[in-house]
Amino acid sequence: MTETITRPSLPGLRDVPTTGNPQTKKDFTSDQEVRWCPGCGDYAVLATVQGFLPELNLRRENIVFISGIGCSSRFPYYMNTYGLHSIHGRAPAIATGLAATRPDLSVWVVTGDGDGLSIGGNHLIHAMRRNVNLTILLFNNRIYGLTKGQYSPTSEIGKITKSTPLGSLDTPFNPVSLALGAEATFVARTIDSDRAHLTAVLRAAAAHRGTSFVEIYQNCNIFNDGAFEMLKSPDSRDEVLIRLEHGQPIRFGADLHFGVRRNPETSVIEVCNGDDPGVLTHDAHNDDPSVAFALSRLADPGTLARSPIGVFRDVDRPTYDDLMSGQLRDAAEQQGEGDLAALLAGTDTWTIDSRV
Amino acid sequence: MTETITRPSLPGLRDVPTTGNPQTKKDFTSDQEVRWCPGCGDYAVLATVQGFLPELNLRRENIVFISGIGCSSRFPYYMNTYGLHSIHGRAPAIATGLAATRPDLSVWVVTGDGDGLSIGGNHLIHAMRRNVNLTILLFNNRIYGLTKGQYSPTSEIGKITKSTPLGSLDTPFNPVSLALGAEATFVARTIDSDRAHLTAVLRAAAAHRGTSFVEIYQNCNIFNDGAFEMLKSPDSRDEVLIRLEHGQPIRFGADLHFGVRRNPETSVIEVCNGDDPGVLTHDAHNDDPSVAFALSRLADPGTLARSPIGVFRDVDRPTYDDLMSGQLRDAAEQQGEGDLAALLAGTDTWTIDSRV
Amino acid sequence: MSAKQTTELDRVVIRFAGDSGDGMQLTGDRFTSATAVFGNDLSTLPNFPAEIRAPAGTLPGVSSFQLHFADHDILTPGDAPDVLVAMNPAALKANVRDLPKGATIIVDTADFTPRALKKVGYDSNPLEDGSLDSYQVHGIDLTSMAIEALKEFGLTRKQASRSKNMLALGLLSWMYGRPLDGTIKFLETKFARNGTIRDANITALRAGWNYGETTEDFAVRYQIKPAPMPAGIYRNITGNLALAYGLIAASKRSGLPLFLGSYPITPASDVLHELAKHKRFGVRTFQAEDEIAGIGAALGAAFGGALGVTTTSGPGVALKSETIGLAVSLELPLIICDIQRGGPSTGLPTKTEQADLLQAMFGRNSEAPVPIVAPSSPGDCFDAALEAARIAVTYRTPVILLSDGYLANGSEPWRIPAVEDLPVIDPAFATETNHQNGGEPEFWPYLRDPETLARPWAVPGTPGLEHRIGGIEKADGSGNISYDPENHDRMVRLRQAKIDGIAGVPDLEVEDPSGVARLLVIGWGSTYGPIGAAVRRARAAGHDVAQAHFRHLNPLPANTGEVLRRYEKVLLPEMNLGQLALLLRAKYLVDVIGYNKVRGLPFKADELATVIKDVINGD
Amino acid sequence: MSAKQTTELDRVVIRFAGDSGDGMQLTGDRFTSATAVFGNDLSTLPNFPAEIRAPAGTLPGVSSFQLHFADHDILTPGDAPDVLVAMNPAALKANVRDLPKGATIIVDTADFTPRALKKVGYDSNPLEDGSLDSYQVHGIDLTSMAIEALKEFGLTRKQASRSKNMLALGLLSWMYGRPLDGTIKFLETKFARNGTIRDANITALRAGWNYGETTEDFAVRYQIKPAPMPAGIYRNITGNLALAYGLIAASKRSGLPLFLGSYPITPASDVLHELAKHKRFGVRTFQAEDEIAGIGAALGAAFGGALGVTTTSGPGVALKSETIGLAVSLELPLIICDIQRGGPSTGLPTKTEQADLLQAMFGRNSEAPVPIVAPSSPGDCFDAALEAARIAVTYRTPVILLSDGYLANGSEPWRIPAVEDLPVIDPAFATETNHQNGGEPEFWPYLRDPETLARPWAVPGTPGLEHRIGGIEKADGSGNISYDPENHDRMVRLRQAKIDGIAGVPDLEVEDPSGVARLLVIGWGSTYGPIGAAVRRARAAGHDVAQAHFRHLNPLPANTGEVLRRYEKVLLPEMNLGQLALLLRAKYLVDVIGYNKVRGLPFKADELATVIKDVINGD
Ligand SMILES: Cc1ncc(C[n+]2csc(CCOP(=O)(O)OP(=O)(O)O)c2C)c(N)n1
Ligand SMILES: Cc1ncc(C[n+]2csc(CCOP(=O)(O)OP(=O)(O)O)c2C)c(N)n1
Ligand code: SF4
Ligand code: SF4
Ligand SMILES: [Mg+2]
Ligand SMILES: [Mg+2]
Repeated sequence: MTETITRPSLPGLRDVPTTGNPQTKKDFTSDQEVRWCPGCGDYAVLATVQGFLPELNLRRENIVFISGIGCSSRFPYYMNTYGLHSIHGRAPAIATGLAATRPDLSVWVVTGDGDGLSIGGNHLIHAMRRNVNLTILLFNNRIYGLTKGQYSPTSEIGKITKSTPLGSLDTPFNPVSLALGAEATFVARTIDSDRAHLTAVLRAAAAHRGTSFVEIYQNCNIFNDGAFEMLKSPDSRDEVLIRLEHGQPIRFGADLHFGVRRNPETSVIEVCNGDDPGVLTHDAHNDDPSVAFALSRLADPGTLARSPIGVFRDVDRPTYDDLMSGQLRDAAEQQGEGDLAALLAGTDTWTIDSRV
Repeated sequence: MTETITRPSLPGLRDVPTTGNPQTKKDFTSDQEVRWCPGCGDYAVLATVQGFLPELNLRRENIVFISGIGCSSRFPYYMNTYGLHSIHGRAPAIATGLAATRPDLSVWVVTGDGDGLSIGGNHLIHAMRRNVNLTILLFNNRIYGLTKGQYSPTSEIGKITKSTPLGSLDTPFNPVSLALGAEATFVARTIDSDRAHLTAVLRAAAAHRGTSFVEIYQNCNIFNDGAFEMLKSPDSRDEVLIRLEHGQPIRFGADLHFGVRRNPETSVIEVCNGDDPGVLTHDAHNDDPSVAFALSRLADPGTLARSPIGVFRDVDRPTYDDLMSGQLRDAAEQQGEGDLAALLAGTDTWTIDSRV
Repeated sequence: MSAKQTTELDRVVIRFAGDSGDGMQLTGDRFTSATAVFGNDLSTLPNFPAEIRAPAGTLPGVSSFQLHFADHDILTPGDAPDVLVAMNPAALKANVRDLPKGATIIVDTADFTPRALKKVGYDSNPLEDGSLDSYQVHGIDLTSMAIEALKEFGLTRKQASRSKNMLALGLLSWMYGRPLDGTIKFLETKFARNGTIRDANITALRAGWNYGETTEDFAVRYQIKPAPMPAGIYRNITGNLALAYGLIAASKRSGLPLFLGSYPITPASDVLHELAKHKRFGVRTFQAEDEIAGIGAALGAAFGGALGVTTTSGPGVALKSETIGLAVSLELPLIICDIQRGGPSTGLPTKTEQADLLQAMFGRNSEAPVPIVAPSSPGDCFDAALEAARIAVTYRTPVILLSDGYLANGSEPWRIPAVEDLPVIDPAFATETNHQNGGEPEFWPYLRDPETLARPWAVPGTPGLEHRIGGIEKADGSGNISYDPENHDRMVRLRQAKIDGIAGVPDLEVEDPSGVARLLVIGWGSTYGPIGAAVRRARAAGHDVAQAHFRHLNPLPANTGEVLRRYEKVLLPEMNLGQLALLLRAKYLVDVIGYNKVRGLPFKADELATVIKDVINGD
Repeated sequence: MSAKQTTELDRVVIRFAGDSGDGMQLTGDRFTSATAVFGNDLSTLPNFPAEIRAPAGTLPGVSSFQLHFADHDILTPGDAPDVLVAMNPAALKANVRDLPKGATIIVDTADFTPRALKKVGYDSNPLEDGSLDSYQVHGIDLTSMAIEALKEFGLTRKQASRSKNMLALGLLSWMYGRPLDGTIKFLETKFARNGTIRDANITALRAGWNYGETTEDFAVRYQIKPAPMPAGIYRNITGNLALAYGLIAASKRSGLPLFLGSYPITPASDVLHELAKHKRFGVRTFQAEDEIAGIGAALGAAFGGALGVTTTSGPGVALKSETIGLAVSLELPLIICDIQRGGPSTGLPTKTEQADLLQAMFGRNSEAPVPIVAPSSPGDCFDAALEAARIAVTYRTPVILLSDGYLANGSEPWRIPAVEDLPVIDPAFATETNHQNGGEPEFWPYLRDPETLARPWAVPGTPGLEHRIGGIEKADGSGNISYDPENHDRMVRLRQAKIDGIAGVPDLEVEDPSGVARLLVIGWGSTYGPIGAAVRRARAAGHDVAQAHFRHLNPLPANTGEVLRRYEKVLLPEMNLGQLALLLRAKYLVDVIGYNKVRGLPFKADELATVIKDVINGD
């Protein structure tokens, strides 16, 4: 490897070697035949990720995709990088060990609403709390795809599925609210089919140092087709989708005739007229997650109408892996590299000479 | 049992039989010798719970305490009710099965910051999302007691413990924020040593139908002594403890010279003068958890200074167990009780007469 | 009545194969129930890809359904198909190698385009290059036929072509004289809300029949007489359905409400789906956040007096290990159903295997014995569920039921039992104190029944019996926490003795018609069919072979050692590397010979027949 | 030099017992290291209550530390104490039954109040009611003595009385001629920041010594000569410390950074605590949210080229089962340390047991073989860790190391190895492609080394070797997902063959001095000490006994079968219900006789000696 190694400027990738050679989508496409159902939203996400990565110009061998189990978790097989298709729900834990030991890698986690929020919920919230340097893509299709259509922790109440013939009973998680409640430093939401938006969110997520949590609304056209239709179809989306942009007033609707404000009396965040003087300006860098949390509550838990998308929160906090490396560095500097012989000997020794 | 069974008026206990006979603390004290360290905060909580239960006048045999593993989880042994000391982190799941099948029981979960937020975090957030009719008491001593003093998910950053000799690296969970992010319908916080406050919170928790989550600041005088000293000692507590009461303005400080308001510009919740016109009035019944969430962020994650205590949130939402019972009732009413013979026969049968 | 000639057969094996999207499972199911109603004995083997819907026309996307039916009782879905119905080139390519020479192939030619052929690695068209000369090939453009037949329904070509499976079903029904009415009734209810689709499918079905009737291409029809079976009312049933019904029956016969705590996983999910339908039976199904919560909730329900059940497959059992250990320590009734699949790890989720036996025996920390029951056929899953419940409730213990993917999805005719003939299970709840402490009556949760060594089961709500139990070692009798060394040793042995002493485990029955056999062939679980069929063939070939099959793996039947020692050679085929063999060798020091294949597929009778002969001839 | 007379002894067993709060573990540790430095051979057995600090003065609150030291090499902490130091009535009550007649009891009389006596169930004062007449009792008011001795330090009575353990230590040190300087150095560093406490403790320590010197009560001092041991530099070491050091050594000798993913659990937590101290060695310790995350993170680190380790005890292993299966399928190096404790379920957390062997062998879904190594003494935990790492790295496999509570907390003199004598472990990372696909170079992650059957380990960051692996069955060679039946069968057998073929497992060494023994006594893990001691006694009593001990449980030494068959009888004592016996009987069809006790305590040499004689005499 004569070629000189440069480092990208993005904080999230500070220690990951880049390559001088220009890259294309093809560089990130593996030789494995993609086996999702025709029409699955996963294809769009895969294409967008493969299309976005060249922009980072990272050495392919320094990128790792780790997934759990589920349709979405087949993702790593299709990326021409290092990859690990692990077991159900455990990807964040596995990725934590890898990221903590290999700062020179760009580690991505791919998970689903079942994999990440049902069986894997605990690993997910702990990864976010620790702020391990990972980018987590949660494919939320509001259903269990691989096991052929049971309801998931993000399915709307009353969902009729194989396992709930009379309708599901439990209130779904709002993944953004949950992440904010779990001390996440980067929280975003985007949509499989909106390539430009998805790319922009990936860009911000990759730039962020720490755990970047990205919820992706993804259509499962076999078991939950049209789950996000209202948010996607040209005739309705503008009225129900709230696009968040840092520093911009939060307005939506065809001609931005809606806005989001804080109700002066109840102090609850609510939708108002676009020209309301109280329209909020989005601050993704606010240290206090409360406003972001309030925004996350705008979405109707059933229909998802008035779902904000974009980056809810993006703040700096030391990462678990950087702090850990720091403790090792300091220890070595202050006490010197470990000396095995000295360690084994300890302080209380005695010598037996060759009698016997 | 000739004695007639009456039902208490509290929604949370609607279906639990009461007894005519007056009860005392002694009725709830088991014959087992209590084995916590002398001075442990757990003693105070035990005494308060035993002292409070008679007020509900429930039949003792219809009360069940279920715990995981930890010092706090020894709790059920000391209660003269039915009890289950299960395994580490699983109590909410076990209690869910019991509550879902036995609406006539008052089911209590006792857990710790390690049991409930580390290994058991996922079961905890899912129980709250489902809103199973349970009361969960989380004894938060910010340490692993039973295993002799490792840091826990609520320990402050930089905590020096056996497992973190150079200080812990991870940002602690704020249990109240986490619960609110997990769709909890009842969220409260109280303190082991404040008997009156603890009793009031228990009263509200028992009354609530659904999952009542109660964080109890509990002192571990062996491995984390004084963790809550600032919040307890008469000379400091008034200045750092924010007592929430529904319908009351949020003021604190010796002579209520502090208040809590929403900053008009940043719209962040912050501490202000007690006489500030913007001082918020606490609304625990607000459907939107955003304000409660904002209040939960006032506490300093390290010192816990400005910790609000009391009931953050208390809203009605159908419980998982009631909905499940409802589906069974409706099914039986609409299609009639199940007929096993008809079920086994199904629709496609044929008969073989006695040739052979 | 058709003018065509009719040939009589005693058995036929048909395999339907196509894209996951082609509805082959449905086609197979319908043909199966018509065949069942007709009165043949039968056995089926569905085979799906692990992907939900791999791209159309690819090999990984091929889904198939095999049916074996006969005029006599049969035990397996058949080794090799006599007839293959292939809906596209991939289906042909993926299945043709299983066909014996001379087999019949009915193939939809519509997709045999150069592109489609290349996609599956055919360089030339097998329908033309002579590579299929040794088979009887009927190439039919079923797709165009469907479109043609349905033109007046105003469907798109795509929609119309979807009915091609019904067309194929109609044709096969004609060939083997299967009545259509059952399927027509089925379509009427299934598409009740969409008249067009309903009628289109019925029309396609009839068109298929008529095509057989009229075309020159099919000269003969085949007749397979009904099979003589014990008198009774029959239905066709799969293992997972029988298991679900068995659990409901156990609930009814014990008077305990059924609570299922489960997390979806192949191939166990259908049990959850089925039980979720039967709320009117007071059945509660809880889709938990994970396997640990599933069994945890079931255990909590059991503490409250419910019949607690959890269903899963191997990876799920691994996750439940710790909680199973807790149930052993709490001594509460609990049923853990493990529908085994290919492993290790995620392995081959949609394939069958019986390699979880040792996990079931030992997959927990320390000494934590658990009874194990393994059904031997789809219908037997019903009885196995009742037996598991009997043991769990009578002995206050978790019980593991080991089914597998082959039993779960395979089906067979099932004689419907009379409810009153089903065993009654008595929960015998404790209602009174059972000990005196200086005059004071007390309840001791671990004061055992001297007979069964079972502890009393006192459920919350029972006045005066309030008690606390947990996973820490308990004092024999009082159940209070005890760190006493001798008590621990005693409790470990008591828990073991309770399981070892489970009553009602029937002796191993040996079938040794000639009475002079020197080889005993044994097995457990789903290998019953192939082993039985193989033994029959060996006997038909003039060999003396004895057979016995294990349904209880822990404890083992009392006469096991005696039976094993009675024979010169003992052969044990297993779909693992020799797990029951290990247990038998350890316990009885008998040199059991294992025959092991771990292919994710059931044994073939022929294969085993050969093995039996080899062992007899001592090579 | 004291005027008192000195008696020479060859061995002594002392037990210090008191409240959890009395610092008995510390007292024992200090006496131990003085004894070690003095050059005696020794063996220790701490014993703590499960509660952190049960109420003072209660039986559950009693904590004890037993030390056996001698002028010759010894193998166990001793069956029965010659001397009991009891700091209160509870400590006396809880331990007196273990004493042989004539034993010495040194007891702090301060707490012998009616209330305190009643609390532990003494109706009368044992110091007065004659119940201790058969012992030599020295009743001393150590508490007041401490207060008296420390009065000039201006401490409260409570504070001063805390030093009574140092007073007792001083007295015992005098009795057995143990130098004080080591302990004084220790106190100086320990209380460096608190001069008063430091000086108070040192004063108490000296006061104890002087008390022995001066009081009439103690007439004799005892002398135990240093034990002849192989030349070298020695230290005292516990099993958990040796394990931690072994892991660091393995990291150094392999050049792989050590990553520990762990969740605290008794008795394994100390390994996490120890490793957390050695960051300067590049050791990363991750306290995970649970056991599954602990092993998951270790596996992730291993994928990245670290030496991945997870430490736990039985319940934790149960939770890790599924991930261990994944590691088997991924074929990545991983070390799982199981410090066994009493079970099932939560069981007896602070007590020892060796009942996780079958869980280690079979506690996963499907066929998922894992090598198992079990250290046989505290010091051997160091070598066992290195051996586990060698196997894991060389064969790309998870390895389970089975220690237990007795080894973990017990200690013995340990000859410090020279670093350069430690084995070198070669990770042999893959750096080049290993396959050609039509001229195109490719990397096949499952193309095995024909010798070892190990697959190449290519870590992220290696250009050109990008690859994807997972838990689904993989094609032999390419590692791509494969549902092919024959491939699955082949892969299952390859994984098994790789483990069965692990090289470097030494043959079982049989010690049969007389050469004519007809009884072979075998064991595994921590029973080495008691079995060895028992065998010596039996031989001393004139019996011919052979002994062999297993350190590798999977695969077993190649000569195992031959060795077992060589003897008429084979006796296998285990602290379980016969787990290794089951494996040996199954594999070799040898009628191994098990002697099983599950008391949470190590065997006593005497007990085993009797069993050996009984077996020889054939009852
Ligand atoms: C331990 C374990 N439990 C259950 C399963 C079965 N399973 C595989 S994927 C899955 C859920 C898939 O849902 P999701 O995570 O939303 O992914 P999707 O298929 O929808 O993309 C389940 C329950 C498993 N493979 N392993
Ligand atoms: C599966 C399992 N893992 C780990 C342990 C060890 N363990 C017991 S309690 C505990 C944590 C206790 O902390 P917490 O829940 O805060 O309770 P506390 O003792 O502080 O009241 C741990 C790690 C266990 N018993 N079981
Ligand atoms: S089942 Fe749904 S999520 Fe899975 S591949 Fe098919 S369309 Fe996509
Ligand atoms: S260790 Fe701490 S939490 Fe546990 S009993 Fe003692 S004081 Fe209480
Ligand atoms: Mg999903
Ligand atoms: Mg705690």
